[in-house]
Amino acid sequence: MSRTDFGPPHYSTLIPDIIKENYGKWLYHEQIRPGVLKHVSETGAELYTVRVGSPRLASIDFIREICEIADKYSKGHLRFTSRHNIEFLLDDKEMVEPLLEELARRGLPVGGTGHSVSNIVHTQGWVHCHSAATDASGLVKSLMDGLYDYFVENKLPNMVRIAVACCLNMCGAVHCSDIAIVGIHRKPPRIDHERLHKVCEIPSVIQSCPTGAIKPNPKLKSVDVNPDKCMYCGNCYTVCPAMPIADPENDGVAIFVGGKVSNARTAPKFSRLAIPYLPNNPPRWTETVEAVKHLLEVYAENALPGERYGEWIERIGWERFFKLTGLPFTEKHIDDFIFAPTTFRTTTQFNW
Amino acid sequence: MSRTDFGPPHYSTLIPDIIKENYGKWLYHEQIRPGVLKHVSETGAELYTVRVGSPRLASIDFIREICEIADKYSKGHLRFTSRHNIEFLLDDKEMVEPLLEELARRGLPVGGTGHSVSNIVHTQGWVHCHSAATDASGLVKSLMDGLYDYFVENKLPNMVRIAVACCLNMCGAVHCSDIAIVGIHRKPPRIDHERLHKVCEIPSVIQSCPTGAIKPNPKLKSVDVNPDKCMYCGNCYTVCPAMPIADPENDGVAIFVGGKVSNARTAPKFSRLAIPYLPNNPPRWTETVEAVKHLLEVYAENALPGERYGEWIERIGWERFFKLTGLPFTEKHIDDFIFAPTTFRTTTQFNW
Amino acid sequence: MANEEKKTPLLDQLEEGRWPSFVKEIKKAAAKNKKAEALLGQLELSYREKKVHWKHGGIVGVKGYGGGVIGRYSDVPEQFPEAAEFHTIRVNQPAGWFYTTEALRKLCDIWEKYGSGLTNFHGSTGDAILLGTDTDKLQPCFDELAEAGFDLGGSGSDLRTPSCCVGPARCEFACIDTLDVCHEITMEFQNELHRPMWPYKFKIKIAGCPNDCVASIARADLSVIGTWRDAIRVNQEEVKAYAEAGFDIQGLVVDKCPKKAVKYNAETREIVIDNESCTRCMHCINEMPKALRVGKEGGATLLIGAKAPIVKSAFMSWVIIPFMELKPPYTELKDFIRTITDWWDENGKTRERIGETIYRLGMPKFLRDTGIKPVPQMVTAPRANPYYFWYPEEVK
Amino acid sequence: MANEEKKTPLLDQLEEGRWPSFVKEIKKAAAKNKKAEALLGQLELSYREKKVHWKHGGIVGVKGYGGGVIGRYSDVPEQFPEAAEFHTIRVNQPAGWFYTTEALRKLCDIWEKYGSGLTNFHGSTGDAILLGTDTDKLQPCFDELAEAGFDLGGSGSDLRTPSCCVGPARCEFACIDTLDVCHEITMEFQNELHRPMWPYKFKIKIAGCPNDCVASIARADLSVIGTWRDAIRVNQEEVKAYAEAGFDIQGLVVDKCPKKAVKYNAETREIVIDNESCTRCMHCINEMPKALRVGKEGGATLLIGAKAPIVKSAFMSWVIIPFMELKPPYTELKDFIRTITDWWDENGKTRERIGETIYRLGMPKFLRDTGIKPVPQMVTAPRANPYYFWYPEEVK
Ligand code: SRM
Ligand code: SRM
Ligand code: SRM
Ligand code: SRM
Ligand code: SF4
Ligand code: SF4
Ligand code: SF4
Ligand code: SF4
Ligand code: SF4
Ligand code: SF4
Ligand code: SF4
Ligand code: SF4
Repeated sequence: MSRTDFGPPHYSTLIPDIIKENYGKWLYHEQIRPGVLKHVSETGAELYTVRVGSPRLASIDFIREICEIADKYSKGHLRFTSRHNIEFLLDDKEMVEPLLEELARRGLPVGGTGHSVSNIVHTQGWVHCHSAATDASGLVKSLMDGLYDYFVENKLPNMVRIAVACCLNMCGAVHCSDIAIVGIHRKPPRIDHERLHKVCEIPSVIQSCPTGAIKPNPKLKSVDVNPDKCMYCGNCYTVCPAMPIADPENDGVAIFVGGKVSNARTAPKFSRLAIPYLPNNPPRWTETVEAVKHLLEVYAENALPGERYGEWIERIGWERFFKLTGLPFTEKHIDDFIFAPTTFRTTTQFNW
Repeated sequence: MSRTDFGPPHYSTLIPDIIKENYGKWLYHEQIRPGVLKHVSETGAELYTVRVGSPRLASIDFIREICEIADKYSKGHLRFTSRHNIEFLLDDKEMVEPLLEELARRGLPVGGTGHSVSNIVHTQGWVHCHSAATDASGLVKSLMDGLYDYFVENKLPNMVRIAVACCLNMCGAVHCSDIAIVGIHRKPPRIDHERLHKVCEIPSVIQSCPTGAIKPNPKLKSVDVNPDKCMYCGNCYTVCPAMPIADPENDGVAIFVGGKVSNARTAPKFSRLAIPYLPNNPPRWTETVEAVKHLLEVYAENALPGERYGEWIERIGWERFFKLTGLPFTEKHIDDFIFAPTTFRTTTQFNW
Repeated sequence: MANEEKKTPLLDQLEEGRWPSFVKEIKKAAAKNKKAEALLGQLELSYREKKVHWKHGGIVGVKGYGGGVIGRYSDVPEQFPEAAEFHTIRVNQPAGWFYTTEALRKLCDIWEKYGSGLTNFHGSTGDAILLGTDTDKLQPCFDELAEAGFDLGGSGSDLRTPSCCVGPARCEFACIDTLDVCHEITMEFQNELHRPMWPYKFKIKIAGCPNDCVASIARADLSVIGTWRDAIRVNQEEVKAYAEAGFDIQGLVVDKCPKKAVKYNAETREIVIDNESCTRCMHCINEMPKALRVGKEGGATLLIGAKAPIVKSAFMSWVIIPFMELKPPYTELKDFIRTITDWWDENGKTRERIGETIYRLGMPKFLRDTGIKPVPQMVTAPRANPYYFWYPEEVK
Repeated sequence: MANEEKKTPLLDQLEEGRWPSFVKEIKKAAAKNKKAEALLGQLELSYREKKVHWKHGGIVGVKGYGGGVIGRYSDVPEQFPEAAEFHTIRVNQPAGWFYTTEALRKLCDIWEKYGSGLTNFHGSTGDAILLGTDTDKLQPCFDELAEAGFDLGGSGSDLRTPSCCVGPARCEFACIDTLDVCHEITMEFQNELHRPMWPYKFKIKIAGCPNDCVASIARADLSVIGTWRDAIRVNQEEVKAYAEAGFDIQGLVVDKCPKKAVKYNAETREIVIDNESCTRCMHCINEMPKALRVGKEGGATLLIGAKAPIVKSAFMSWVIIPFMELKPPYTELKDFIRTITDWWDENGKTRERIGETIYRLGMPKFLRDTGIKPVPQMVTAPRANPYYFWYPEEVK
């Protein structure tokens, strides 16, 4: 047995010299162009960061490729961002242009800073998770192809954070994103009564259901699902493989909008349902890409400079959001879970 | 058997001529002085309203007294307001002063309009309800004596609506008042096991408990209360007389602040806990009167013109409200019921 | 006199002070009436012991009615035999609480004959409350009330007495005829008002404009609140007059408009309102009633669900119908009331208010069952969770 | 080539377009590795059938660890035998995701030897994820990782790999040393990180300032967010420079301050900040980083409870400690983590996140049990319902 519990490498062994020297001394920054940041230190030192879009699902070839680039331009140092972009950290201004040229040659997109759409935080999907109601990688690739210009340019009122989660477990933590795409099921799980008592603990299965839709079926030593109460979250399947819920005909995605995480100006916000369902349409998820583009365009046209998606909607009101986007407002948009009453309008203040 | 279902007298038989003639034609109003309103009609007609504080719990002598006044000054017409004040409706400006003099002679307070404390909406209390944790009439009388100047003058930033409910049933509908006073219990109900099964339906008793504190006790054909889960709401007592909860030593009142009903500027708001407990101290509830006065004074000193109580607090933040009032903030102020998480602060935005 | 004072030393202290004293009222009644005298004594006992001395009400009433009377019994009848029974009669007030002295005197005369002589003008639902009589007086008392034209209000699991603000009778802000709506609805639902038949109580309050002077949004299962669909009417001459009078239009009106929908040009002294952004909060109109008026196309927003905290928490009413025209005979409103109460009657549990039933079963189900169209005005924001339902016809 | 293209006609379409293609990545790996090739095939099947082809993970791992590996099995192993087992290894990333090419290459070399050659840089909790290996490769792979200095991250009901924003390494806004806090906490809680022992997972994310560039308030059971206690530092010379450059200070900064705490004098071109009203939202600083700086007295706000929607709804973290100084060795923070996780361990049900336990048992109980002092900063508003508890020592 090898040693254990030694933890990750210490960051100080990995950061470039310029950062070591200016650690905690940064004074201000500028965006030189989309994807390129300049940070200036109290010492006068200047650090240039070039941000590059990553597929996240990367082969070791890809990692080696970026290592090659880092060796050439940033003294063998690089980092990844919290949204999975790659950042080359340059202490030499002169290397910025050559690096940009090289990246262009290699077809690697530079951007994601400032008022852009940055990389989409996402999850495993059909690539690696049993739970997925949609694929994540394919959806993200299709989306980013469609939104490419928004990544490499700064043409939005503020940053727009998009996230994808392939099931309601929401590993993409999409619930506070400007635009959130979530894989959903639309039919109750199917129960394999034969197998259930062998592989699942019935009390945990029952407890797993947020709406209390699962009741014991003592006769079959199994459980039953009340189809009127089930809202297809799949949590029973998470705890019990004998309750498969994936359904090619009916699975798809939902789109939520208006969330944010930063405390800038307004408090963090949850994303809210905009489009209850779009079909899974691999490999290009055309409807979803079009819908997201449309959501972005309406925002870009109507929000004031600096307004985040949710700030814009709050200013104009949801009734106008649905009008401007032309999206239908349905009963599905109205909450009926625990905190529902706190989302109901308890004022006569609204627009027509 | 006399006739049934004939309904209340038709309003048209009760309104004065000037109102009949100008019904729906009113153009604007002015407050001539606190307690006196002038409404001007499209027809040019002028209606003078004189608002008078009422004890609400009134003898027929009192009603006859105000009838006498109405006959003399307002052609035999009067009305009551939604806060139980009396309004004399005069079509003759010349009668206003004499009326005011007469009211002064009779010791009836004129006020309650504009930026005042109007009459306190309240409930039965020990006068007439089995459920009361405090008296309403005595509390209100003591409060209005203490706040008298705020009734007859306009010296507040905006209206302040005070309400009293003698138990958590909240017949005074205090839950959206600028200042709300609620009678509370502080110990679980005592169970009369002998009597319970005779006078109560056990399933309804169990269902009545908001926190699920009541469990059946099949042995005694009765129920048990889990003292850790009981928060003394008294609803079990409402449905079951064998669970008395009144307790002279521990009953008292709580004070909530910052609610409103109007849609003016901000949406209606719930009142929020400010003071978890003050003792029942009849006949004058000194602590409560002092607390309410204090709450009013801090508001009067600090709010901007036109700001309602809750609007003021929202602007400055609850942390400053507690600082300015000097009230202790305790764990009791933090919600732990169904919607609790929606009241927790999910932002780093706050003041020290 | 000295003797009497000793009887109620605590209550006596409440005769002092500038606010009208309910103790004086009880004493006035007590001077002529034994029940009132007993009440005084029992109340003094409560003050002394800090404890209520009433028992749960039993079922008492008048013939043909299931509600309108609250039975009340003393738990110390041996001490105060005259208060042993102390029922109240809820008299349905006239819309807007308008009275002639003639009508009021009739009420007083009847109550002098059959009751304690004590009243509440009014109860917090809106009724005129006659406070304290015996079981055997209920019927004769009601008979005389009926003769005088006064019917009972609601109690128990029925429609409670609707009430309304003064509205067009005296208020320039009224967007609907609150008195007429209140009266007509009261008349239409006499059966529901007088015969408890529902899971629990159901209250209706009607306000003429969003100022909501009857607190309907906080206190009525159905809140009817006047509003308008067109533009705020501006009288620029009067705007100038306000400005000339030194009124701070910018600070007190423009800056406080929640939607930044008021623009004031300090040079021309004119106001422009962006009626598309305005959410009709009333603030600017409240501040400048001579210059600004509500729109001409009046109607009401209908909201559902307000109630006190027990069991699930206090609710305020929720927007269900953003706009309904309200013209006599108010058929649409009456049908709406039937639709929602029928749904509730079918789906509600005992002692569950309509708002609680909607909460338990979900607004989407409520809308689906009743055929009411979902609109964004119903919510401050759409749901944040992904827990919604699909119906068989929507999936493959 | 023509042949190969036919094999994955759907995925091939994802090689097109300007954004880097994960399909190209899988193909690159597939060219050298059978597992990656199998993955490609199975994924194409999923695309064709619109259906996932993985089964629930079984318990697999390496010696001495209870987490760090996610077991994964194909449900079509007959079709794709090489994908029959396809486990992932979570490698604890260095704080701030800084790497040298040397370190990265080591990882690649090891993964070339033992795995599919596919990775995620990074997983959404923060780990470097090595995607796809067989059960029997886990131990040797880890042994080599360990040798190269890379430990496992978290999985299962344990402390998940903490992560942090770039902080003082490259950001002028950092109020705390995010990297050091992250590393030190990770080291302190190695046992909790590697051996699932709690009711459910527990995540920590550390952001240097309220911009929260690691989304900790949405995604971490414990969110540590930098802030300051003193005043925003203003450089008036730079304010003037912004003004001269034509930057709209009034419109973009002053008017957008949520607390109206910024005053700008257009004549003197100076800014005054009312630091008592400021809630440190960062907006003005974000807009004018050259002129405005966070305060000097840095520390962190600690918030608890964020999580995804299942079961009770998504939560964002709740303020629990408005301000904690964070200086090495971070004893106070470590103690705090122990206090709250101990409480949760004692009180939480299986598969209940700490936020859910607090919700179920009530924040007041949580505070009482842990001895954390209630302060108004914990709530946006005090409770509206009157349902609070009294303890025996508080009543008679
Ligand atoms: C590199 C990164 C931190 C890291 O450790 O990896 C980072 C770096 C910076 N962030 Fe960030 N943020 C990063 C993720 C985030 C996130 C988290 C996320 O997206 O999941 C947020 C919260 C997003 C949200 O609210 O939903 C975030 C909200 C901000 C904000 C707030 C903007 C707002 O108005 O709400 C600022 C301030 C600003 O942009 O003016 C900011 C500002 C900055 C600055 C300017 C800070 C500085 O002075 O260096 C950095 C460059 C910003 C840029 O991209 O233009 N950063 N930033 C992350 C880059 C992610 C990426 O690849 O795109
Ligand atoms: C790999 C990763 C997604 C990714 O592609 O990045 C992931 C993958 C899985 N997550 Fe996750 N979660 C991942 C980050 C998250 C996040 C985001 C975060 O940590 O910031 C969340 C939302 C935040 C949160 O924790 O609530 C998240 C919320 C869940 C949940 C729901 C937990 C809940 O309390 O509601 C589950 C369900 C469960 O635990 O059974 C889950 C379960 C899973 C499982 C283990 C599926 C399962 O039930 O067995 C997935 C394994 C997929 C696979 O085979 O590779 N994952 N998971 C992320 C971890 C990578 C890493 O270590 O860096
Ligand atoms: C007479 C009465 C209606 C009735 O049918 O009885 C009434 C009458 C008027 N109200 Fe009211 N309101 C009356 C109860 C209410 C209530 C209900 C309550 O108190 O329970 C409210 C909601 C209170 C709340 O929000 O908590 C109410 C909120 C308003 C407002 C909104 C003020 C605000 O800024 O929030 C206005 C507008 C104003 O005052 O500028 C208003 C304005 C008015 C006007 C000016 C309307 C008009 O043009 O005639 C009337 C004279 C006001 C005055 O007193 O200065 N009235 N008003 C009620 C008098 C009660 C009393 O005796 O004091
Ligand atoms: C008389 C009155 C208080 C007053 O002094 O004005 C009153 C008195 C009683 N209310 Fe009430 N409620 C009165 C208005 C209200 C209001 C306010 C309103 O209607 O605007 C409310 C809050 C709004 C609401 O309906 O939620 C109110 C919420 C309750 C509740 C709690 C209902 C709930 O769903 O939570 C109860 C408990 C019950 O129904 O068992 C209740 C029960 C009672 C009972 C019948 C006590 C009982 O459980 O038997 C009280 C009889 C007292 C007595 O002996 O006279 N009363 N009650 C009000 C009726 C007078 C009238 O008809 O005009
Ligand atoms: S979101 Fe769901 S399907 Fe996607 S990785 Fe997480 S658990 Fe798996
Ligand atoms: S899918 Fe979700 S809602 Fe449906 S039975 Fe399973 S756990 Fe319950
Ligand atoms: S608030 Fe309670 S005690 Fe007071 S009248 Fe209503 S039910 Fe009775
Ligand atoms: S008083 Fe309220 S909380 Fe306590 S047992 Fe009775 S119903 Fe339950
Ligand atoms: S609610 Fe509106 S219409 Fe009715 S009295 Fe109040 S201000 Fe006038
Ligand atoms: S009514 Fe209210 S929202 Fe409309 S313009 Fe006037 S102040 Fe603004
Ligand atoms: S959270 Fe603050 S300190 Fe950290 S990178 Fe973002 S802006 Fe900088
Ligand atoms: S940090 Fe935010 S709240 Fe503070 S002054 Fe700047 S903009 Fe205003």
